[in-house]
Parts: sequence; C-alpha cells; structure tokens
Amino acid sequence: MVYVAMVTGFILILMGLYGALTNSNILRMIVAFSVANTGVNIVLVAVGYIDGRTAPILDAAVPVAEAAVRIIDPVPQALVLTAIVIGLGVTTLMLAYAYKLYEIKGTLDIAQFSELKW
Amino acid sequence: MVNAIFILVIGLGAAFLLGFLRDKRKLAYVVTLAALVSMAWIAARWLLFFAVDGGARTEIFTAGTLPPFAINLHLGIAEAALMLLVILCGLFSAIYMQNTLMRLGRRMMSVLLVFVMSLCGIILTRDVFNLFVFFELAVIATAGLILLCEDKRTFAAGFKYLIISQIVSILLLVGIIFAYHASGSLNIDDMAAMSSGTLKGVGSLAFFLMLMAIMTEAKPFPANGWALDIYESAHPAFSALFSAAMAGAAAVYAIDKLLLIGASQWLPVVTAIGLLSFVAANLLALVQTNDRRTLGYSSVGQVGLILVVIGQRDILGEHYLYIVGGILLSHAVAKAGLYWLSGLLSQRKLTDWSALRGHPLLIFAFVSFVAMLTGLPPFPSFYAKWDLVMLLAAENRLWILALILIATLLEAGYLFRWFGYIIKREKETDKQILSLASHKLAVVLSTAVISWGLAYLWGELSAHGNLLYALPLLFALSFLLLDQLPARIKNSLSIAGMVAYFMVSYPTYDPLQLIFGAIFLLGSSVILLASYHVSGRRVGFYPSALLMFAGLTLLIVAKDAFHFFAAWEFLTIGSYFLILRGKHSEPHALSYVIFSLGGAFLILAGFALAAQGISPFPLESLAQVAKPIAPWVFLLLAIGFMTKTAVIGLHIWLPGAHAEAETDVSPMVSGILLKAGLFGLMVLLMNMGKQSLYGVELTYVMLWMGALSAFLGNLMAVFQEDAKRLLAYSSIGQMGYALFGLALMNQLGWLMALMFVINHYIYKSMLFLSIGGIAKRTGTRDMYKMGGLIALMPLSFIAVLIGIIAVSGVPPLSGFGGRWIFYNAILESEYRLPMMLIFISGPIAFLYLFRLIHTIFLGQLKDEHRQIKEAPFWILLPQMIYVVALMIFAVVPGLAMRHVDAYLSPFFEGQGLNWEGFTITSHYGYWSPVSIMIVVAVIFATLFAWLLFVNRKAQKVKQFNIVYSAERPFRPETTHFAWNFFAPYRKALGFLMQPYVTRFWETMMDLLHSIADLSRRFYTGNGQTYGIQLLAFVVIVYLFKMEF
Amino acid sequence: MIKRFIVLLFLLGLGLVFAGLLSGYSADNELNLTGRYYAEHTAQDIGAANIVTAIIVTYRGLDTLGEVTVLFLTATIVAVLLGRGVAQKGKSLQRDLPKSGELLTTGSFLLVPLILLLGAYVFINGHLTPGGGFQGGAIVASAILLMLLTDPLRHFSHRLISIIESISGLFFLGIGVLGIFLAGGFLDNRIFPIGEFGSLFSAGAIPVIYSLIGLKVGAEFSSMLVNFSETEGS
Amino acid sequence: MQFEWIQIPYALLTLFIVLNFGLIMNAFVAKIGARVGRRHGIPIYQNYLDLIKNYGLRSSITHGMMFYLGPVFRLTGGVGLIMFVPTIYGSLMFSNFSFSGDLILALYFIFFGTLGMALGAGESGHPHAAIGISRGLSQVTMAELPLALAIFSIALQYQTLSVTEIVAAQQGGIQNWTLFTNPLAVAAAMLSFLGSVMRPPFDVVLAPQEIPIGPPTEYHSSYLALMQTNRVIYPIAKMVIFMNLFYGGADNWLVFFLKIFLIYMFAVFVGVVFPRFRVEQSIRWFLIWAVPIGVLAVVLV
Repeated sequence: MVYVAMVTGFILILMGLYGALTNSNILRMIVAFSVANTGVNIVLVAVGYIDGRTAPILDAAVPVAEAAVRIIDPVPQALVLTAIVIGLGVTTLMLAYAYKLYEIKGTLDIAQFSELKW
Repeated sequence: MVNAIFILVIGLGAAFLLGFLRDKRKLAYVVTLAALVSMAWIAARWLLFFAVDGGARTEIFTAGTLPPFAINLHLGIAEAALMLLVILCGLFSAIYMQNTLMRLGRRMMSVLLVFVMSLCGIILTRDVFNLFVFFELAVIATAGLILLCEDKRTFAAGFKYLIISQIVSILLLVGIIFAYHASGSLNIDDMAAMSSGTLKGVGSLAFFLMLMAIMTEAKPFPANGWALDIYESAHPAFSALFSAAMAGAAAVYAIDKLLLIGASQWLPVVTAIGLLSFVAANLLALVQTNDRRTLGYSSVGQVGLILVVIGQRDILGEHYLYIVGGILLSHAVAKAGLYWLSGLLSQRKLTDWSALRGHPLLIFAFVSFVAMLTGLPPFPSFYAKWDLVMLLAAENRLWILALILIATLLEAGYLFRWFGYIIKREKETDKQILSLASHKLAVVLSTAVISWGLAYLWGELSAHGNLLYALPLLFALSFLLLDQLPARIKNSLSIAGMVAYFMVSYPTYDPLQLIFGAIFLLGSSVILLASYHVSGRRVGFYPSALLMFAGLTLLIVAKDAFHFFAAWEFLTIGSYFLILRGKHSEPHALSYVIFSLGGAFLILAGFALAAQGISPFPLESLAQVAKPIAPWVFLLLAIGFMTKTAVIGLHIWLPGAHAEAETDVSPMVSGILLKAGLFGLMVLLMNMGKQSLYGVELTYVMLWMGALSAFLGNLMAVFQEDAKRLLAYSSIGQMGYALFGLALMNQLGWLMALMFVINHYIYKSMLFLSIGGIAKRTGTRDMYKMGGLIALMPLSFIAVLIGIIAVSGVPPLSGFGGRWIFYNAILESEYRLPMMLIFISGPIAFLYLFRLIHTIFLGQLKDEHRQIKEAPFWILLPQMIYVVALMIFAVVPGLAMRHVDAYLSPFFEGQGLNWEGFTITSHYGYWSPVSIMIVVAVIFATLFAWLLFVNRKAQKVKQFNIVYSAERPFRPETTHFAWNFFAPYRKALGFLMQPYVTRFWETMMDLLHSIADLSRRFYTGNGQTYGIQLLAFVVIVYLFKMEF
Repeated sequence: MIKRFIVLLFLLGLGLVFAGLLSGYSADNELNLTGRYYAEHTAQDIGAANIVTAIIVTYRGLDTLGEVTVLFLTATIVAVLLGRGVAQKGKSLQRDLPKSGELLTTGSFLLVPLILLLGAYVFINGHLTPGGGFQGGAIVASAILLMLLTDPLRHFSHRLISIIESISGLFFLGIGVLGIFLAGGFLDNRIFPIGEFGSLFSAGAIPVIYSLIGLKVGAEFSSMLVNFSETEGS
Repeated sequence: MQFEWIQIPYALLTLFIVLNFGLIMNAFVAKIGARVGRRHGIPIYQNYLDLIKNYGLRSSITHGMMFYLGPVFRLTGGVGLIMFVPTIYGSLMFSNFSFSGDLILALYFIFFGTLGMALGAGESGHPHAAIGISRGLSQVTMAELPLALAIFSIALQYQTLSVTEIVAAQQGGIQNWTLFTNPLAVAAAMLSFLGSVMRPPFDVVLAPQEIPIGPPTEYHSSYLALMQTNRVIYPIAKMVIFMNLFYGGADNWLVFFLKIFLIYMFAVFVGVVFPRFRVEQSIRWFLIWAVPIGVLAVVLV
C-alpha cells in the first residue's frame, strides 16, 4: 500500500519533470509542474502512513488514551497541507507570469524568452 | 532585550498593515522604513549582546512546546550578525528605491518586507520544514521584487527563477520527508545529534536532496544561469539584496546549518562545488561587458568562496566564524555597494562607468568595494583569506589553496580592468549617464563607510593586530581627507611627513633596513620635490603615492609574514593607482596589477606553506623550514619577489607601466618600487640560503634568470625608440644584475646588489626625471623626433650625461664601484656560464645609454623645438641633487657600504672587503675611488682648459651649417640620424628580440578569454535548459558521491 | 530529440535517487518519537481533537504563518503583475462575452450562500473535524469563483479584499504575539482556556486563528481570482 | 702602494716615451703598408709634422660645448688608461698611478674615451658622424666581449685582478707566459684586439680613405690634434695591458718596444690580408668565433 503510493508519487514526479523540461509551451510546463507537485504530495503523505491505522483525529473512534497506537503519523499530514498551499502559490505566480510573458511577446514558447543569456 | 521573534513579527505585521494604506504611499513608505529600522535595531541589540557582553546563544521556542515538537529558533552571534546584515541591506535598498517603491505602491513595499523577514526566518529557524517555508517565501518574494525593474526582460528572468524553484522545492520536500522518516524529527539539531548511522542509506540520500536544493539557492556553478539573468535585469537595489542578503547570507547560512546534519562526509562535496563556482564564475566574468552581469558572476564566485570556507570547516576550528564572516561580510557589503553604485548609471556597459570620473567620492567607494572583493588589506576579507590560506596550507590542502588564489587573481583581473575603464576611458559627453539622487548617494557612501568600519573591526578582532594602526598607513589615508587642498600644500605635507618619519625611526633600523629605509623615505621625498611642478589639486595622487610609500615603509620593518604580506599588498595597490594615472597607461597598469597580485599570491602561498599553521610566523623562521617543503617555499617566494623585480619572463608589465606613468611617477615606480622585490629576495635568501629541488640548486637558476634579465633587458632597451621605454627596459637589465648578485650567495655579490639598490635609485630616478622633463617640453617621447636639445636644456643634459656614465659603470662615477665589486664577487663564485651573459650585457647597456643622450641632445635640432625652454625648475632640482649625490657616492662609497659590509659579514664568513682609508681591497684586487677621481679629473681638466685656451676665439657655428656628400642638407629632420640607431645590431642580434614572452602571455590571456567565451554559451538563456542543467547538476553530484 | 534524450537520461539519474529512497524505505509499524508525542500530548496540552490541526496551528504555527504569508505574497504579486495592465486600459470590456446560462446563474444564487456557510463551518470546526482554515478559505473562494463564472464582469472591491486580508493577518500575528506574553511562546494557543475537549469553544486560540486563516485564505484566493479574471478585460 | 708627488713627473715621463714611440711606430707601420701596396709612403717623421701643425692651428669653429668635450674625453681616456696600468714591470718609476685600481678599472676605463668621442662627434650635427658612431659602438661592444672573457679567464687562472701580480706570475721564462699557460684566453683576446684598433677588416667605422665618414669628419685643427694624440697613445695603452696580461710584461723599455710592436704587427698583418667587414658581419664574426673561444677559456681554466 505504502509502496504503491510512493512509487506512484515518484513516477508522477518524474513524469511531471519530464513534461516540464521537454514541453516548450509555458502553460504545459506549469501543468507538468503541478503534476510533479502532486507526486511530491503523494510521497509526503505516503511516508507517514502506517498500515491499519486511522486518521489522527481524536473522536469517538480514537480515544485519547489509545491515540498512540491507533493513529497514523500526523506530521506528514500537516506538512502536506503546507506544501500544497505553497505549491498553489507558486503555480498561481507562474500563471500570472505566463500571462505577462504572453502579453509581452505574444508567444508562450519558453525558448523565445532568452534575451538574457551568457 | 526584545525577543528576536519580533523581527519576524514586525516585518510581517508591517507587511499586513500596509494593506490599509492603499492610497497613502508616503505613509506606507514611512511604515516600511520604520519597520526595517526597528528590525535592524533588534538585531543590532542582540549582536551587541553577544559580541560585547559575551552573551550565550539563546533559544526561542514557539507554541510553548520544546523542540523537536514545535519549531524553535536559534539566536547566536552569527544569526544576529547575519540578520543585521540582511535587514540593513533591505533598509538601504528600500531607501535607495524610494522613487520606485513610491511609484509601485504599498504592495511592493510589503513584498520587500516579507522578503527581508523571510531571510531572517531562514537564518533563525532550526527546523528543516520551516526552512523550506521561509525559502519558498523568499523565492516568491523574489519573483515579486523582480518586477521592480522596468526592463521587460526581467519577466523572463523571473519565470526562469520560478521554474528552478519548482524543481528545488520538489527536491527539498522529498528530502525533508525522508529525512523526517529516518530521524523521526524535523529539527536540525535533533537530526545532527542522531548518530551518523541513522543517516546512512535513506537518510543520507534524503540529506543529499535537501543539501542540493538549498545549495541551488546559493547559485552554484553551473546550475545558476537563472540567477545571472536576474542579476543582470533586476533592479540594482534588488540585485544587491539578492546577492548580498539572500545568496551571500541566508542561503549559505542555511547550508551551514544543514551541514550540522551531514557532518564531515559532506564537507568535501560543498568544497568542490564552491571551488568550481569560484573558479568558473570568475573565469566567465572575464568576458562580460555588462556591468550587472559581471557583478552577478562575481557574486556567484564569492558565494562559491564562502561555500569553500564552509566546506573547510573541519580544519578551521575556532577561526571558522572569523574567516567565514570576513569573507561573507566583505562580499555582502562590497557587492551590495557595487550594485547600488550601478544604479546611478543609466548605461550598462562596463566602459560607461567612466561617467564616475570627476566624482572622487564615488571612485573611492568603488575602490573600497573592489579591494574588499579581492581581499586586499585592510579589509576583512584580507584577514580572513590570510587565515584561511594558512590553515589550508597547514593541513596540506594545497589544491584548494591554489585554486582559491587563481580564481582570486582572475577576479582581481576583471575588477581592476573595470577600475581602469572608470579612470581612463573617454566619457561620453553628449549623454547624461550619471544621475546623482541624494538618497542613492547616501546609500552608496554609507556603504563605503561601513566597509571601512568593518575593516577596522576585523583588524581589532585579528590575532595579528590591526593594520589600520600603522602610522604610515594612517598618514596615507589621511590624505584622502586632505584631497581638496592644493597639490603644493599636500606635497609639502607629504615630504615633511616622510622625512620626519625617517628621522624618528632610523635609529631602530639595522644597516640593511637603513639603506632601504633611506631610499623609500628620503629617496621618495627627493622625487616628490619634482611634484611641485604640478599645480592644481592633483586629486588622488597623494593618497596613492603615500599608500605605496606606506607599504614600502612597513615592509622593511615587518617582523612576521602577515605584516610583510600586508605591506606588500599596500605597496602593490598604491603603485597601481599611481601607474594608472598616466595618460595611456590603462592596459599597462592592468597587466602590472595582475602580475603583481599574481606574484603576491605566490608569496602568500609560500608563507602559508612555510608557516604550517604557526601564527604569527616570524620571517626568521623561514630558516627553520624543513627539507621537503623548504625548496618549494623558496621557489614560491622567489618567483613572487622576482615578479616585482621584473625578471625576464615576468617582465612584460614593466616597460609599459614605467613608460606610460606620469613624469614624477616613473622615477617612483622604477627607482624605488622595484627595490621592494630586492628587499624581499634579500629577506628570503638571508633566511633560507641555498635550496635545491630535484638536484637543481635554485640559486643557480636564479643566477641564470638574473643573467638573462640583464642580457635581454639591455638588448631590448637598445632597440627602443621611446625614451621612457628605453629606461624601463634598462631597469629590467639593472634588476637582472642585482638579482644575479644576490644569487651569487657571497658577500660581495650582496654588497654589489646593495650598491645597485642605491645606484639604480639615484641614476634611474634622475634619468626618468630628465627624460620626463624633456618629454614634457617636446610633447613626445620618441627620441628620433628630438635632437640637438643640448643648447636648450643644458641642465637636463648634464643630468643625463652623468646618469649614463654612472649606469654604464664607466669610471670614475659610482657605477664603476658596483661593477668592481661585481667582478670580485663572481671570481669568488664557481658558476661561470651565466656570467658570460652578464659580460655581454655590460657593453650593450652602453649602446642604449649612448643612444639616449645622442638622439635627444646631440645632432640636429628640430625646427619645431627651437623655442623650447629648459625643464621646469622643480623637475630639475632633484636631478641636480642626484648629480651631487652621485658624485659623493662615487668618491666615498664606503660611507654607506662599509656598514652594510660589516652587517653582512656574519652571514658569509670572512668574505668581506677591506676598507682602508680610501682604498678598498678584496682578495683579488683593489680600488681607490678617490685617486681615480683625482687622476681623471686632473687629466680632463688640463686638456679641457688647454683646448679652451687655444680655441678661445672660436666662432660658434650653427649646427645645421654642415656639408656632406658635397651638398648642404636642407632640412634638419632629414639630417638627424636617430631612428633605428643600431641597425647593424638589429641585423645581427635582432632575432633575440622576438617577443616570445609577450606572445606567451598574450596567448594565455586569449586562451582564458576564449575558454570563458565558449563556456558561457552554456547559459543559453532558455529557462528550460536551466532546469535541465540543475537536474544534471544534482544527478552528477549524486554520481560522484555514490557511497550512500 | 537530443533534448528529450538528455532529459530522460538525467531523470533516470534522479530516478536512481528515488529508487534508492524507495529501496531503503521501511514503513514504520508504530509512531516515531514526534508522532507519538503529538498523539499523547495534544489532547491535554492543546485541547484539539484534530491532531493535524494542533500541529498546523500551534506546534508548527510558524510554518502556517509562513504559509499564509505565501498566499498573501502571491496575491499581492499577482495584483502587481496583472494590475498594471488593467489600470492602463480601464475596466470596460470591448468584446461581448457568451452568456453564462440560466442554469449557472440560478444555481449560483442558490449555492453561493450555502458554500460560504460551509466554508465558515469548515474553518471554525477545524480543530475538531477534518478541515480547517485553508480548506475553509478555499471553499469560500470557490463561491467567489462561482460568482465570477456567472458574471465575469462582476466587480469586486479590491479595497475590501485587502482590508480583510490585512485585518485577519494582523490579528493572527497579534494572537501569536499574545502567546509570548500570556502563554509559553509565540503562537501558543493557550492564551485562552483550553476548554472542554471536543467542544467548539475549546483548544484555546485555535478556532480563532483558524477562522482568521480561513478569512485570510479566502480573501487571498479571491484576490487572485479577481485579478486573473480582470485580465480578461485587456 | 701610496701616492707620492714624485710619481707625477714619472708618469709624465712614461707618457712622453709612449707618445714618441707611438708616433714612430704608426709611421713605420704606415710605411710598411705603403710598401706592401708598392707605394712610397710617408716619411717616418710625418706624424710629428702633422701633430705639430695641428696643435699649432687655432680653430675658429665650434659646435658647442660637447664639441670641446669630445676630444678631451677621448684623450683623457687614452692617457688615463696608460696611467692606470704599470708599464714596466718591477719599476716603481713607471708604475704610474696603477695603485688606483686593478684590471677592472682598466677594462672599464676603455669606454671612457669612446663615450666622449661619440658625444663630441654627435654634437657636430653631422649625420655621418652619428652613423659612424652607431657602427663603432655596435662593433666595439661585441669586440670587447672576448677580451672581457679572456681577462676573466686569466683572473681566475691567477686568482688576482692586479696587473702587477699577473705579470709577476709570468716571470721566469717564456713558458710561464699566459700565451702558453692559457692559450685560449690569449686567442680570444687577440681576436678582440683586432676589433678595437680600427684597422681592417674592422675599420668600417672610420673608413678613413674612401668616404668622409666617422667621428673625425667635423674635427680639425687642435681638436684633431688631440684625437691624433689619442690615436697614438690609446692603442699602446691597450697593448700594454695585453703585453702585461699575456706576454709576460716588460721589465725594461726595449722589451716593451719590441713586444708592443709585435702585438701591433699582428693587427697590421691581419688587416693587410683581409677585406673589410660590414658592421653586422663583424658582430656576427665576433659572436661566432671570438666569443666561444673566450667562453671556452673561462670554462676550461
């Protein structure tokens, strides 16, 4: 279970990166990065998972006293939330940039934006 | 004491607060500044607490829970200092960007505040995930602040950065989560405390990913194309922040923290990456023409250097903070300062910086920054580099040492070239390039003040003592303040100061020091007399000249390697500024400073190798250096010193530098400065004696070098058409003699060398002054354009005449004494082959000397020179003093020499001369200067008087009143035989004149530039490619470091 | 082609690293030190039933503050990036937009209040149930999105959004600072009584903070959406 | 050795003897040269006449101060040189002022006159004079080199730089002469000698017969007289050094005359046989033939 999730996550990362580094269209790159980010998030969550346990919320199903043996690791869950939000922020920013770049040159081909070099 | 978390709170709070101030831009700006000031105040209070009160590190816990369960912040001296740096940088940038921020409104101000806050967060936090969050904040804020610039290209740069940061965050997150899994904690100290076993396997890989991710933020070569694009296109004030605060402070500190986890096995990786960046970036910077991109490359290089220091943490011990701090702060202050400075200019080519000319304060700021970057004294990076190099050598990490020095040299190369552009390139008058807004100016100048403050601070902290306390140096620096005074007043002050200093200090000198001291202090005062001829203010001359003299003065009293080297650097820099003042001296000054610094670095390496960690390292201890390294030390030091004496092969800087310098500067750099190299060699030889490497005796090699220099230097002088170049080449030859004498390693050889020190000072100064005066009057230095000036400039003529008799060693003048001792010296030595070369060079010297006097003073007077006056009085005065001095020294050389002879005796047993009355005897021969003088004078006077008497009524015939080939010549120009004067010689020996050496160095330079030009194409400008490069970088490092 | 090959090659290298991570990975059977601490101490120390929330808001509150700031920054920057063009061109739209349709219009009238309510519920109950400020904020923003879809030309007050942003941000910070003075440290939630475990008004400041976060996130998402939608105008 | 006043008349006496000997020898040599060329040649007293005539003439022309100084330098060089070396071995009377310095002094003093001459001629403003000087200097620098090497070689051989001591070491038979104990040095020195006496094949500098070129071009009357005097004294002064260093010196005037004459005849002989070199040719010639011999002399001693 954990391994499946993790392998999936890694494959998503690699796929995403492949897409981001081979597609020359900026929007496609952004999408590809989103894919990769998703992969990262899956990996994050997968790491904290413990077989046969439940979510780290103390309610009727998980009494406080038994929490330590009943719940999965809450930390990755907390981290993934932050990671998602940050990923979202960066993606938004990239989109805004993409818009602006298009406005400047009328193209979304990343190779066209290479006046700065050497 | 205010809780340091308020730094973050204030930054963030102010950023949020700005949301209310939608239309009140002024108020928003004030809030921004106030926030930054209060943040800085908190950081400064903590810094004082740690530094002055010796407070202990404190922990700041959040959420009322202990780490690792909650995030904690660490605050120690390093954190406080770095935060102060970051915040001040932000504050200065905010002030600097006043107009831009006001235009863009509160949003940008809040982004700026968040940026500064997040950098502080990076510095403070001890939690890896929190580190990630703050890094992302910084990244996003960067993407925002990039927009400060009008340049459309910045959008592309920002997007490239976002691509990279995506990859970085992927790596970082994967790394963090697996590190968490392996250690059960997100706390850095916790992870570090785990036994290294925990971080084997997965943990180690996870650490690798984290390290690479954070490392990318420090912009290592080659995964840094995006950073360079940002540096080039962003607002300079942001580039300053990006370079100084983000890469140079926050990112490297994050790496430093992270390495607590990775421990020693990762240090080599960091070192390697740092070295690669340092070398490659500085190499690539050589071919840049855009100022901000150049600074970007330099930033990459400097951060690389900081990484190297971090990577060497294992051997630096207690010096770690001092060293890394020195380099880091130097980089930050200097780079930020330069970026801010660049914002004053509207054009982006390096050569456009000539617009700074006429603004001495700005130039002073620029020089301070450049000196700071290159690690010149008295700036912190100098102290830091010294300690670093010493420790590296002690641990035998010589490759690292070598690469650091090479890269520093490259960096010095392009930075000083840039400085040359400022001073020497033509200003474009039609364009208004420079805009001097007062707030921007205030920022730049206060940064310059800070740089000197840091210099003082690092001096105080240094174990070697504060260089800024040296009286001669202070004297030189004080002239920066006096620079508004008229030149004549400054001149009087300088002369008075130097003479007074000599009077006070000479009783403490031993005879050797006395000779050099007299030349360095009194000698230069005499030359300074000539400077009275310049009216006006002569901005920049006196600080430079006095800096050089300060270096020289400090050199002879230096007791340990550190002070010796510092003095060496002072004199190098001072003389560089002096030489650069010449009209066409830009390329020559550059090659001078590069060769000089190259030589200086060899000296540094030599000292480091010799010291083996002993600090301070007294110069006398060179004698105790043990066998396997001793010859290498000798070699390094000797080559370093010989660069200064312009031994053949390393001489190509000299002719241009000496010839193109100003009239009164040429004698300073030729007559005085060259002696520094000889002094160094004397110190070296006195302490280390003969050394052999692979069975080759090194002094024997030096002997050959000296002979070759004497021969080729003289030969090349013969064929010069430019009078000052002729003298310059002659200096190479003369220094060859002196070197030869020293390398003979017997007392007479040394005596001769010292004799040369005095003689060469006198006659070369005199000749340079006369020629300078003549060039001033005729407006040319080409000898064939002159002629017949004897009647118009008789005093100059006498000076030259006496000068050339002395140089050529013809009795009865003092040059002969040198030659006489020389022959006696070589008779004592067993080496015969190199002597032949020296033999040849003697008569050859005679050729160029004759040419000098003939083509200028004799022959036909040119029409356009008929109205010329004698050289100015102030230029003539020192010459006449020299004439008298030469005569005195010719008759009674014993005045000076017998003391030196006695002083040298302990070093060489029983080889001295016998000074009886007026006769000087050696084992071989004898010599009585007084009777020679009398005999020659009597014969001469008798004949002369007689001839005058006989021909007393002779009519003076115009020179042009001649006939040849049965015709009267009709133009004096065609009748002066001067050009290519020694044509037969050129036919016979011209093949020796092939400029192989020059071509060799030029090829080297071309090669470097070509490599740089080729390899920078690697940065294609395509953001995607940069992403691939980053990926490749990570993978390649992984492959190199496979043993996880 | 070569580029793809190179990228593949290096991704293969990165894959190697990942494979190394994977092969060395052994799933835990029980909680590690940190996880165990949270499981055992959250209830009595923080008083939050949702341990993840406790971690997010309190234990790792600094992260969350940063997170919120990320959104704040993004929103600000997007505004700067996209705002400039709009200011030049004015607000009027030249071309006709296709009608959004009856279904969408009517549906949004019905749904928007409900969605807003749900959002508020989610962030207020963040310490008890799955969910929290971010989720709630996102839900709130989705209502705005829906409104924008319905009427792309609808004008939202930037001023209002930014004031909400600022107020919620400042209060968040203020509560954090109160933690220093009233409780154990910055962002300590125990400035208010922990209350009865499991009830709405428990877990100290967590519900307040999460509400503020919700507001702020909602405002920021909205701000971004609005800015993006306004680019339509140019 | 110390200075005493009596040395002054002694030195003047030496000078007088040398001058007369030189005048006669020069004429004699000229005569021989003429006879070889089947000409009648000058009378033996011709040089006296020339000298007296020239000294008697007053010039009415000068080109400036250096114009005076040139000949003065020149003759000072010649006279000084002979003053600084002992002429007759073992004779206190004819040791002149040799206590002032040793071989090195003599070696360097050779240049004194050359420099002065060159300066004076340069002052004349005549391009041919300058050309002559440039040639002369070029040639003399290379020609002096083998001599310097040879002197260095024998200084090494005898471990002294004192002329008197070198002569002393050669006493006691012809086999002790440096000529036999160090033939390479002598060979080098003699080749060098050819270059410095301004006779063919190395006389392009003066080129006396064909073209009016060279330093004396503009000189006449008493200027010329000084230079003529020097041309008499200077070669002899130089040959005195040779004689002392290589041929055992002379312990009386007869031996002195004989040895000097023979040494001079060597140059005359070569000059009569060989054609004239151009300057660069002579530089190469010295570099290829004379210098290596000198080097060998130094290395092998």
